[in-house]
Amino acid sequence: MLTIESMQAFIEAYAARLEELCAVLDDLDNRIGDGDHGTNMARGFRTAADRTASGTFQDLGALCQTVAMALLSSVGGASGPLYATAFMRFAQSWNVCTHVDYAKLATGVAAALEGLRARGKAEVGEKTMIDVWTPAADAIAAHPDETGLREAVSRATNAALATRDIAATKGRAAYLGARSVGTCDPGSISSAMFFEELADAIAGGVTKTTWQTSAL
Amino acid sequence: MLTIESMQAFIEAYAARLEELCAVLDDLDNRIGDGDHGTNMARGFRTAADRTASGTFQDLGALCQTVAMALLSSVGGASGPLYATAFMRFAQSWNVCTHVDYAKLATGVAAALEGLRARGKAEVGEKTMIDVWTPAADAIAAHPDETGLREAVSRATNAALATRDIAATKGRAAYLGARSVGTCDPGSISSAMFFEELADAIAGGVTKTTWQTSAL
Amino acid sequence: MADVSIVVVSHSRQLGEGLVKLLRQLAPGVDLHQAAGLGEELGTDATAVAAALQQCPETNDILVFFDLGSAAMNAEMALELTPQSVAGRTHIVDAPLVEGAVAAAVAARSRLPVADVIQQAEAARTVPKILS
Amino acid sequence: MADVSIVVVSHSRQLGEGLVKLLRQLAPGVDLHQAAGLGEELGTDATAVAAALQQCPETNDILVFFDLGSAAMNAEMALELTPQSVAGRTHIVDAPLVEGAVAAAVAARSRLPVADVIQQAEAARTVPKILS
Ligand SMILES: Nc1ncnc2c1ncn2[C@@H]1O[C@H](COP(=O)(O)OP(=O)(O)O)[C@@H](O)[C@H]1O
Ligand SMILES: Nc1ncnc2c1ncn2[C@@H]1O[C@H](COP(=O)(O)OP(=O)(O)O)[C@@H](O)[C@H]1O
Ligand SMILES: [Mg+2]
Ligand SMILES: [Mg+2]
Ligand SMILES: [Mg+2]
Ligand SMILES: [Mg+2]
Repeated sequence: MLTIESMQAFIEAYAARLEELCAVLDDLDNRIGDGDHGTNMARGFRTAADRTASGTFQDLGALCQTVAMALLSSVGGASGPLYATAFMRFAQSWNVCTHVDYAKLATGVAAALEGLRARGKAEVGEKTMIDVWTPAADAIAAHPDETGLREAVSRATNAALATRDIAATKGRAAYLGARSVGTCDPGSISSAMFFEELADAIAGGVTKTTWQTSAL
Repeated sequence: MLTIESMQAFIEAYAARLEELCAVLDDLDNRIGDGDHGTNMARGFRTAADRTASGTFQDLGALCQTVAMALLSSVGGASGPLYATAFMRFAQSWNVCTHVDYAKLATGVAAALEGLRARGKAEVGEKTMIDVWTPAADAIAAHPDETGLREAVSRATNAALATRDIAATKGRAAYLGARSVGTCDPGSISSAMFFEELADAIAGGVTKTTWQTSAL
Repeated sequence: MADVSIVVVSHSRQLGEGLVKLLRQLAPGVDLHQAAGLGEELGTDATAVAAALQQCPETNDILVFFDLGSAAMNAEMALELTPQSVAGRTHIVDAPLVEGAVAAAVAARSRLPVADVIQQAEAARTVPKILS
Repeated sequence: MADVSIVVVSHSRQLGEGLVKLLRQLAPGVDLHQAAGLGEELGTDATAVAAALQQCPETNDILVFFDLGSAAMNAEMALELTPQSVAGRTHIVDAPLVEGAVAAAVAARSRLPVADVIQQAEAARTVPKILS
């Protein structure tokens, strides 16, 4: 169950994780982009965590909308409008909800994925976070329960690692084309972390991946 | 006869004239460009006049080269490399000369025109200073004497006024195309002034045109 | 005076400010704005773009020029943050930032219809910059 | 590291500096210079362009990107002010300033041959900036 409290805890945990792994994400982005993905995400989710921790919220809709607005004005890169769009879709899906069950979680994640696709115009296989959100959303939709959520985490992680072999056709890495092969997409790695922290906040007991630049 | 002294006097007189008519040239450029032609030219020739007044020069080549370098670093707009190119061609034509007679004047002006054409890639009829330099150079070449020089001034003035009816195809005014008709080309007006001051420095007794924005 | 406003969206505040000054010189009187940089950092901010759109006069059409793809994403996001009365008059233009904005500013200064202003900006893609 | 240097020529010092910072972020290690503005005024200066060209490492090819036609004239003038050993390695690129320089910087960072770097910059003219 996602509640206002567990959502706040999730945002804080994800912000802390991004701060911890900021350099890993920056390094990846440095190889195939402009080297700021970790900095962008850590700055954005720190802003969002502080704003959600200090606020009081009627429902998850209001909370997710606050996160979205915080990200928009503090991330700076492509990941800003993308993650903000995901949270806006959560906000629409969970409007007036103070509790989100697995069925509603599935609806929210599916809506977020739809939003990401509309925002970034990317399909699966273009070496973007869409490659991670798609299998994760599919897994939760197929099994809207704890098993489905854990499956989503594992598929997200594998999909993020699999972006290493893809030649980018969207985002800044597309400038490199085939030369982007051999490095994992930073936004896909931050998305895999997203699902790890989300599942941990909802179901607990998630073993977190030790992301290390050398292996990515 | 152009000497080092009369050349210095010409540069000073032209600088003073540009300062006096700076607003007229800015106004014209404001209508069909970016409004800086008077400011650019006055700043450039003031720099050139100060640098030539304070220097001592072996020959007209060295003097004209100094003018060219001063213009390059102080004009800022298209007229900078254009007038600088003209003075570089004067410098080449009058290298080792301390006196320039009408025949050499004709050679120098023809070389300057050639340089302007190569620099700006404009032909007659594109509403640029080429429209003024071309008939002026022709007049001096046809009659390399005082009559030819006075004829050059009169043709330059008429050609500058005639740019009013041309639709620009080169320079910033080309953005306006047909909408540039109805305003004289500022670089053509400054070029007509150039020939007035040059003829006055060489032959004296030139009646200067009263350029007024309203009539241009 | 003009009925087209121009909004410059860039990752760099300096770049955005410099471009607006360049445009101002060649198109005095045209309504110009920038939403550039994330404070002093490199980045764009959809809320800053939305604020710039809302500063444009109510009757103006608004053209948005941007540097990189992620700036376009934030511009599109900004359209969703602004009322339809503003978003409905706004066009994100697929043109080179500097060359497109310069062509648009000159056209806007001549008060050409917005479709022509956009067309001139888009045409900047194919206009040769070096003459021969 | 890189064997292509990039020189940005703009009428605006702010624009030139901002663009170079943007390029530096996405192409660390690439040799970047700007010759932008006439002091704090809007303008370009052939002697400043020539000085920038001469600051590039001796073995590098040099690509010049510029904003407007008169900047191109000053860049061509600068080639005449520099020794053939420098001018002979310099290419004034007919590409959109921001989009062309970004594409070139990324390609230069990958140490592509100079012809490929130029080709990528020129191709920026036709690459759609807004995806659909
Ligand atoms: N068009 C797109 N669609 C989906 N995701 C995208 C798109 N463009 C970029 N991304 C994601 O954004 C990440 C880069 O984010 P970030 O580095 O913060 O922004 P920027 O590229 O603007 O510097 C990429 O790794 C990729 O996963
Ligand atoms: N390609 C060109 N060939 C010849 N003359 C040109 C060309 N482009 C511009 N000019 C001249 O330069 C003048 C404009 O000078 P100026 O206003 O100082 O520069 P800018 O247009 O860069 O602001 C024009 O009036 C025109 O006479
Ligand atoms: Mg990045
Ligand atoms: Mg970035
Ligand atoms: Mg001008
Ligand atoms: Mg100018």
